[in-house]
Amino acid sequence: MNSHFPALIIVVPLLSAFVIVMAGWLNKKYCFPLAAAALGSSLVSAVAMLSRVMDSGPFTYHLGGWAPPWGIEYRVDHLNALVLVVVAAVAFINLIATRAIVRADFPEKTGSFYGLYSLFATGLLGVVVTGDAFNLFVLLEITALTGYALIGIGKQHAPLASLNYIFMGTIGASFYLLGVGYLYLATGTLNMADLALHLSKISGSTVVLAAFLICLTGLYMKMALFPLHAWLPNAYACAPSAAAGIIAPLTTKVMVYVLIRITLFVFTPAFTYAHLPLNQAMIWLASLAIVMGSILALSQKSLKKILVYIIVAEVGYMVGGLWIGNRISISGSILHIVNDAAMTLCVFLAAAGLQFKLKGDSFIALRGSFRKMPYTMAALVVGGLSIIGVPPTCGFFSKWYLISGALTAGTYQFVVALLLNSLVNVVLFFRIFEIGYFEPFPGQDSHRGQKAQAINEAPLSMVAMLLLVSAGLIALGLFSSDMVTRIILPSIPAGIL
Amino acid sequence: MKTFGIIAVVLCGALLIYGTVDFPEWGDPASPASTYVSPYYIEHSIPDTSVPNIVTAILADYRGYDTMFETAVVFAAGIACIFLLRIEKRDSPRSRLYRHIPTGVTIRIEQGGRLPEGSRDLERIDSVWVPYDLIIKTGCRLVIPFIQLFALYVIAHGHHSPGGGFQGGVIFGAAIILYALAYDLRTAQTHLPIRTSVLLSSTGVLIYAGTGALCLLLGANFLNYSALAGLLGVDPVTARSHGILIVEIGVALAVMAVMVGLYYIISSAGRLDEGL
Amino acid sequence: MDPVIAFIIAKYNYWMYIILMMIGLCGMIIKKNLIKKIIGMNIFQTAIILFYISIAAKKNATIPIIAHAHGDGHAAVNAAGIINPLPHVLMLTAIVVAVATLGVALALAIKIYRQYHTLEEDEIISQIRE
Amino acid sequence: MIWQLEFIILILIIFSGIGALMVKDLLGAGILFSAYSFMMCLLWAIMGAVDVAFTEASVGAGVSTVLFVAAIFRTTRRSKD
Repeated sequence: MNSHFPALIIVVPLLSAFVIVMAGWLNKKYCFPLAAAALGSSLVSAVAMLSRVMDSGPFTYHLGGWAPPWGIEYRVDHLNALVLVVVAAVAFINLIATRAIVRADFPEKTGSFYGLYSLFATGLLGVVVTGDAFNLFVLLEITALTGYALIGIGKQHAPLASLNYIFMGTIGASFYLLGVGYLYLATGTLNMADLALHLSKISGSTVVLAAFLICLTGLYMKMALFPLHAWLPNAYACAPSAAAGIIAPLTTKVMVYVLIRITLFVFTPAFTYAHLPLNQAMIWLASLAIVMGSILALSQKSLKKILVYIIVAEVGYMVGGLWIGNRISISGSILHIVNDAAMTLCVFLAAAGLQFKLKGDSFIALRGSFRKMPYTMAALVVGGLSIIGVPPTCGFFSKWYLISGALTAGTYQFVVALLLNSLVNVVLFFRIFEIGYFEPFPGQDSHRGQKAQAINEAPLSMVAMLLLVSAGLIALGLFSSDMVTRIILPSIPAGIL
Repeated sequence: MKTFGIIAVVLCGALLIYGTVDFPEWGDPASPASTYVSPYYIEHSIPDTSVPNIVTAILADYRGYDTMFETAVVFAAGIACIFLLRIEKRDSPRSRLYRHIPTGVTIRIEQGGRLPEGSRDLERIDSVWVPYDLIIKTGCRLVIPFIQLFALYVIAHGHHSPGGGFQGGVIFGAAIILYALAYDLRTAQTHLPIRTSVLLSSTGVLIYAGTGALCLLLGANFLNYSALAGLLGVDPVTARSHGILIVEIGVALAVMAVMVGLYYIISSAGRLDEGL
Repeated sequence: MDPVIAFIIAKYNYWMYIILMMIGLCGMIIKKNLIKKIIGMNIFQTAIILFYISIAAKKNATIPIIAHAHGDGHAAVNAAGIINPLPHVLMLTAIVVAVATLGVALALAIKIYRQYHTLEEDEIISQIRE
Repeated sequence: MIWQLEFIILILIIFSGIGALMVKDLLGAGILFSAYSFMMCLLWAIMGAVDVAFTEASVGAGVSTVLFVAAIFRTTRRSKD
């Protein structure tokens, strides 16, 4: 059975999504267990595939029994096995953690919610594991469509934010489809490995360059790189916290993975790094994204808005690491995909817990939250330190690889942007810790004679998952060196110096 | 803002037109697109799947995985609209409007009073401006069975002529929407309530993914219909053709149910009481 | 005929999709009404479908259905005489995706109208600012 | 491909596309958009893509027009631009 894992990791959550929606209409209490079982089995098959790739190298799976250029093929190598485990783990942990919130927010729509949730996770897993360019577009559409619905159900102006997300997301996906059309026009095939073969022969023609630029604009729009990021802040801030827990950590990271897959594995590194002015422009764009992301985050008044602008800055890290082009910086950006997904999950779960218990996450509501919710704020501290980049946590190590890669390549504006962003993150997070710890609880005007506050902690499943994730941040940090040597370095193609 | 938008778009258009410099000649048979992968499909679609319509062969067999996710996209759209717009709470029983057919007088009954449903010459209407449309109602009653028959033909005949699961499913859904337009949403809901349409769409997509999983259980790769040969008792090539037919029926069921569900939800803005 | 005319005749079909794409993109950027933006989005998507279909087109070739009576021998099929079927399959997917996105966008437009009682983007933004 | 026929249909497509965006009344825009979809279906039928034309006719011109009119019925018909 283990030879069928690439199909099982997608088919089990897909089938479970349909059964969950049926259960939603027939008998509501089966929805959560079905979703948990399906995503759990995806996590198990992802880990099994990673271990198989680590000891016996990449392997392929032919869908429908047809050989690659004619049928659709799954190619599992070091890069996407690692990202598969991250996606499956984040989806599973967020599902378990936000159970109480879903029951509180959508009492009668849990069936549809969990159906859309597992379809979203299926779409992401499919995007990561597929080896066919057009199949990636269809899976992107599933992820996008379920994402629009999950975001559109939120409060205040969530429908307007979701409609703007639809417009930008459709333009991005259509540009990617146009890019694949140009590639098909130039080579006649859709399989990624086959495309790489044929593109190296005709890399001179303007069709390939046009396809490259169109694919890039489409992917930049989907991952909300700075000038095209207008839809992300409202969409993630207004999304219901249960949905934001999976959308925020994963969508942009998976889109960065797709960018790495397209630039390094379809357009081989020889073509991608051949155009010097393009690389410099992209590195300046990424540094601009980091700086603007952190500046915009400074002016926000609520925790979730700050976290959302930090995501915009983090996208700049990964894109910059890719375009610097040496092995250290690319392994830094791949490691940052893993670390950033974990960090964003930790802080978004903490924000969800705070919003669930304190009925709001603006600075006024957060006053005195250390006393009321010690464990959630402790997890927020660990997540904040990791985003700032303090050594024991994983955020430091991916920044370390990115900075050393930038120094060897001599792109100093990227280093300056990274350091400036770390300082701004320090200001952002310590302002929240200071409000949470020192500000007096509204009912209590003086420090003396405080009676013990009733600890009104988030539900147990959420606190357990929060502590697990924050422990995971530190574990990721400690094991990051041998994760890089054993998984990430062999995943980088040969053509990079 | 307006001029900046136009300039940006025109610039992007000029760039794209410049990009078409190296395109192959339009429609020339030696272009890479028509000489690399597609000749295999054209030459091998009959020996492999005995399906003359090559597009259906590729759609459901060679690249059947794409189509499964496409049906999942349609299913996700249906669930998303129901998730976004559905209003559960039963608001207070509002006034009801009846029209006395012989005289054309409309009667409004307040506070949930009810008339015996069976009366022949009193007809319930949604709002005052609803015209008395006997011609439309009887006309649609005559046409709808034939539309549904044509839809079944399109689904079944997808192997030999243009058509297949999607087109047939949409036409079948359009027949039911026509019924909901001619009468009102309430009578259409008696025949196909929203609950049945969601369950039907789930079964349709489950048929598709289930056939694929069945091939997996029989040992072949996912969606490899030749594994069904033992089950169906035919040689692998016709097993592929039957596999394509089963999958098309699943797609048609899902698409029909989702289109009807979409119409119900959007035309009544989630309250499922008054449609177009 | 000088090369420019030959160039235009050879390539003018590819420029049709660019014109439609620009109309769609203009519609989305310039128009304030949300329903107009949705129409612009759909025009944008159908333009890309037109591009794929013009890749598939072949001069004097028949439609991708092999005419064969039941049970006779598999006549040799020459690939040059039949239109390339692969882009048609891809575009069936793209059309269905466009309708699915249209459905969700209209559902959100109704939700927005129920909340703000208008579909003009500038009126909605001024209501949010209050 | 009779290029004169194709040329006429292309002109009609561009005019109905621009018309659907320019006209003020949303119901008119919906109907013009349905005409645009139908013209697109004709163009694809001429270019030999019969399956795609069938789908566009039934899905594009058919159901999306019904959804458009239903959505406009539930929101407003007037638009400022």
